[in-house]
Amino acid sequence: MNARPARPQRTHRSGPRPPSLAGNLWTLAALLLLLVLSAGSALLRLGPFNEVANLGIAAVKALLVLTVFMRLKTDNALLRIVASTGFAWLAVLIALSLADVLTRQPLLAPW
Amino acid sequence: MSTVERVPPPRSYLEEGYGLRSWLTTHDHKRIAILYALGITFFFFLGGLAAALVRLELVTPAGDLMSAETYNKAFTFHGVVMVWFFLIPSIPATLGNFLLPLMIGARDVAFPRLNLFSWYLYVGGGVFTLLCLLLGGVDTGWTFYTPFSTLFSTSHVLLAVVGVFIVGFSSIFTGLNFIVTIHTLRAPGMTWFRLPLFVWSMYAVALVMVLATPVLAMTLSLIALERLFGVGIFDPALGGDPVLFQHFFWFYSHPAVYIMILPAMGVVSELITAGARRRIFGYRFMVYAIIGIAVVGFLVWGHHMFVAGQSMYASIVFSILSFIIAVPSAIKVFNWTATLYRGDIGFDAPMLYALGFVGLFMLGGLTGLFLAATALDVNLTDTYFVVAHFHYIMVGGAVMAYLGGIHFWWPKITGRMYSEAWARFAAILMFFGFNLTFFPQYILGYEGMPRRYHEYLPQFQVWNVLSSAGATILGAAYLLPLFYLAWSLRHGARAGPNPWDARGLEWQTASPPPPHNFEQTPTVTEGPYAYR
Amino acid sequence: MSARTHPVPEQFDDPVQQREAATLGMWAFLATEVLFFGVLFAGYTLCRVMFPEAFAEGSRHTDMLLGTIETAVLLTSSCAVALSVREVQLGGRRAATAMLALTAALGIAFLVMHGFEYYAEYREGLIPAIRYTQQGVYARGMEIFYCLYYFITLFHSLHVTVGVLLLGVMAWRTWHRAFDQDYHTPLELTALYWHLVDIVWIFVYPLIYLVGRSG
Amino acid sequence: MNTLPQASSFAPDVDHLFDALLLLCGLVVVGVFAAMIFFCVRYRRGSAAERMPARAHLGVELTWTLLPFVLFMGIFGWSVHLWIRLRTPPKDAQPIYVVAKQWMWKVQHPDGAREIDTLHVPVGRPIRLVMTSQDVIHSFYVPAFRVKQDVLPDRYTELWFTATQAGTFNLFCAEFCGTDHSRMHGEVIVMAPADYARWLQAHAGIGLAAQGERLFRQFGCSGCHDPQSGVHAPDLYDLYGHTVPLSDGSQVLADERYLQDSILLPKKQIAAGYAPIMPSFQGRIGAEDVLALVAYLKTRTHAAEDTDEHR
Repeated sequence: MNARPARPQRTHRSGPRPPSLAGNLWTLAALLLLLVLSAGSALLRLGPFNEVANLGIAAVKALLVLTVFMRLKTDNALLRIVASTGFAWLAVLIALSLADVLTRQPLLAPW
Repeated sequence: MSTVERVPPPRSYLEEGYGLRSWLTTHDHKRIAILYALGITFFFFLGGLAAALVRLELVTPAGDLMSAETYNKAFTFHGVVMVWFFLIPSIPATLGNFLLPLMIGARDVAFPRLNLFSWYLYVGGGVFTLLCLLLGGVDTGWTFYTPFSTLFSTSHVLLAVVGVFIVGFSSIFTGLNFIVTIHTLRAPGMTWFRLPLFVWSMYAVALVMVLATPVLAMTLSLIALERLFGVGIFDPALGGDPVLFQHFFWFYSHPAVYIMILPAMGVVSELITAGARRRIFGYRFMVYAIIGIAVVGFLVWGHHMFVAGQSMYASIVFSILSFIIAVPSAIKVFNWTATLYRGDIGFDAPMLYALGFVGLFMLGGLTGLFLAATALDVNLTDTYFVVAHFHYIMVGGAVMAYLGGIHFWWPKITGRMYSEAWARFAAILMFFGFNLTFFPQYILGYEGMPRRYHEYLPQFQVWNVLSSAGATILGAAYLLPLFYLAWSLRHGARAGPNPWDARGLEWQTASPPPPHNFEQTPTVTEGPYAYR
Repeated sequence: MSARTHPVPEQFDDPVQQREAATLGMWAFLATEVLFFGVLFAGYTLCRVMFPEAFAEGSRHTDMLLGTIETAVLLTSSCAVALSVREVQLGGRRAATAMLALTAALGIAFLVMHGFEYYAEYREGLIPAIRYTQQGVYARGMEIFYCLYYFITLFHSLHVTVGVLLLGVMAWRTWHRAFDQDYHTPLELTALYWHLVDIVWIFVYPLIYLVGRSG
Repeated sequence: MNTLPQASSFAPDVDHLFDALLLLCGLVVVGVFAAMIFFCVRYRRGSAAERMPARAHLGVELTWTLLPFVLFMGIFGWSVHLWIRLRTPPKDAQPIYVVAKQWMWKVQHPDGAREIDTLHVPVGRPIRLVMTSQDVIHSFYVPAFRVKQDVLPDRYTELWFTATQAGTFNLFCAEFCGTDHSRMHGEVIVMAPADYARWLQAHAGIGLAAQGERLFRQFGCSGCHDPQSGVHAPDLYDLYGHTVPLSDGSQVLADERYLQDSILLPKKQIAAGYAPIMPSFQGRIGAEDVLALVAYLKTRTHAAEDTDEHR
């Protein structure tokens, strides 16, 4: 073994402080409420807003899980960047390939 | 590889154990790098053999050497092996694995066991690919375009797809390891803007590997499922869209080109600064260029699909993004050239490789502009012009840089010097052999010879013969290092810790380094390339 | 091995650095997972743009009630695993183990319910290539919808299965005092993984079960 | 170095752009190579050149960042201008139908002439190829015209050009399509308009509509759709161009798309008052045959018979 740490040994309770019990439970309640809202709004005839509501609610739910359960709110900022990178890249994939499909002009047979 | 007679103060990593078991269960990033090097060399020559068959067939216009089917399998095998089993792992998995911890002053990568596991995945993927070859091969081209690969090809597409799928995980885990290592294990004082450009390029590559490879893996799984069950989202009989496959495939495979070329740029930055004994010109611009290429590289995939049935407007968007990505590439070439200014330039073999790289990369990069221009691409795409273009980047660029890097760090890796005369000869031979092989292909493509042709019209023969002649020279030039490097392992002069008088952290430890890299964790006080 | 004597691997300076590396690695892995599933979602988006009515029709053939219950189950399990990490951090070994066991049980419940869904779809003839008996205008577009449905849900169920196994291991280790306030990184990583499985399902739910329900 | 004929109206324009870009790139290559060689010689190790440290200069960096950027944007603009022209066929372009299959090109002229692996076109007239594939992806590539377009299964893609010089030019398949990919080549024969007219007359086989009539019996369509038939199916006489009431209460105009869909996807739109009993012909009938059937149905109208436009 070669030279051990060059930095002074750090000791601490690792990880961010746990969120409160109430915080977790309230988040769960909010998630379940949003689920009911999502199911309910899907049954209403809202036209294109059905889609907006569905995906909007899903995004809010995902954000709740990310920030509270996965502790992005209190953990290292780098982790927030890493987490958003994955979603951002997915957005690029979807957006640019949609750019093709949406602007295609379908052709019919010539006669 | 015995250096028993020497009794160095610290035992080197090579002397940690000699049995096969000590290698196959090692967690040392340096040993894993050597394991990778062995696999990669094997696949390089295997893929090269396939290329040799292809070039031999193309000496005459008629398909007289082998059947069309065999020819198709030969170029497919060449593509699959060279892309996934040589080019993508080449620099990151060997030089990157070996040097990254050394360059940032770490004792190992962050997850040594995962690192070894990546190598086993690489081998596993290789086994499937070889199995595919032994059972008769695959004939879809390395791009696996649907619906040919899903509904029409009768060859062993599944095996090839599984092989590539597995090796994809190897590359994901390597990338993950690098990202975490660079973030968490830098030595004290090694700030982000003191990182050598090679480390920056590894960081960018890791980013691309982690974010792009899953897309390929999933797309290949979709192909496998569609082949197994006969339905799927690419199936035109259901109204599915084969162009969708091309979107997903190139979302990975275009950034994959940057997986191949970014590390090469990193290596060359090290080589040129050491050869010219100068600070890199415009360090920060070089860093921004690396990151810029890695990020914008994800936005240009559609330039492979200008004539594929993509909408006219989407093509325009992809075209402008492709022009934009040429800017950081240009910055890099200009900065390398400017680094030579007022240098103290020696022409050791690594420097020759690096200069060769800059020349070939520039020719390859500039011809990329022709392909980025939609109106020109219509004529040039799917012809030999494209073949020449990407070989200039991937073979002229990446392989030159890889070999240059191998030569540069050979004394560090093995503790021995190779024959300088032979090495210079090989570098020069390679440069000329390469140009003779691939420059004629630009002309062939411009004249309209489509790629992946087993037979061709007699009017194309002159250029094809020239190209095949060049390939012979190139093949010889690639074989040379195999011999003189192997020779050096036993008979080469012993190398000191820093034979090139270079400045990176990796040169501050013994050659070969001790198992945990440094006697004392170094503290960094200045930026990289502290030459002048 | 007791958490107190857990050695720091030699490449790390101290436990803090080790935890930083481990969580960063896990999050990077989760980013690749996002893109793994992302391809399927991208395929879904593009195909849905091409066949909007067929996708709505296909969605109406799914079991919305079961889907909603499954979502609720996964959300609850996500909360449970978050609480188990919290308990370990506060020193509550018994409660943490119970929470982990609950999470795993909810995961299994999810799989069972999904199994019932698959069976119902088999009987209805909605499984492309295996038993697909749909006729009519939207039959082809629906087949694409169902291809995607099976790719996404099977791949997700695979993740749930892996997650349940991991949770079982973690429950066992927690019970045997492998983790304490200072060292519980494996548990934390397992929880992160389980949350991602949950997030994927949060998006599956509206895209698979809720399309065209109002029409 | 250009031995490739410029045989279409695009060819000179594409070549101009190519040459301009070639010149630009050539200048860059010569410049960088000259600088590299000059530095390598002057600052070789042991030379007596001055070696005061040179600092990176922001102005220099910005110059060689922005200058290429502006030049690239210029080339991009030029290229897009040409690209839009390449992709926008004029309204009066003559359509010709191309079906690709492993490994041949089947060409169908509107008035019935059919050919395989050759395409006859007149000089000076815009031609619009409407292409589809029966199996895998192919690519229609005529180097002398500087045009190329992938041909996809179950979808139509188009390509247009105006040939400017008579002669015979190579036609290649440029997208790898299987074993005999390299043998899937043909010829485009460009003829003077008068010669072309003569050629057409000599080769005008039976017209599409006549083929359609034959197929109408061959596929058993007449078994149900003839007025004398015992099956309760719509009589197709005088269908084209009229509105059809559907079973869901809506109405649809019987255009080409409706006819084509009714053959391939009969259950998509059910005519009011009829049971959805017609089987789908998807996968049982080739793309060209659908066209022929549609062409035939279009002739079975009062209007068409009166003016006798059809053959």
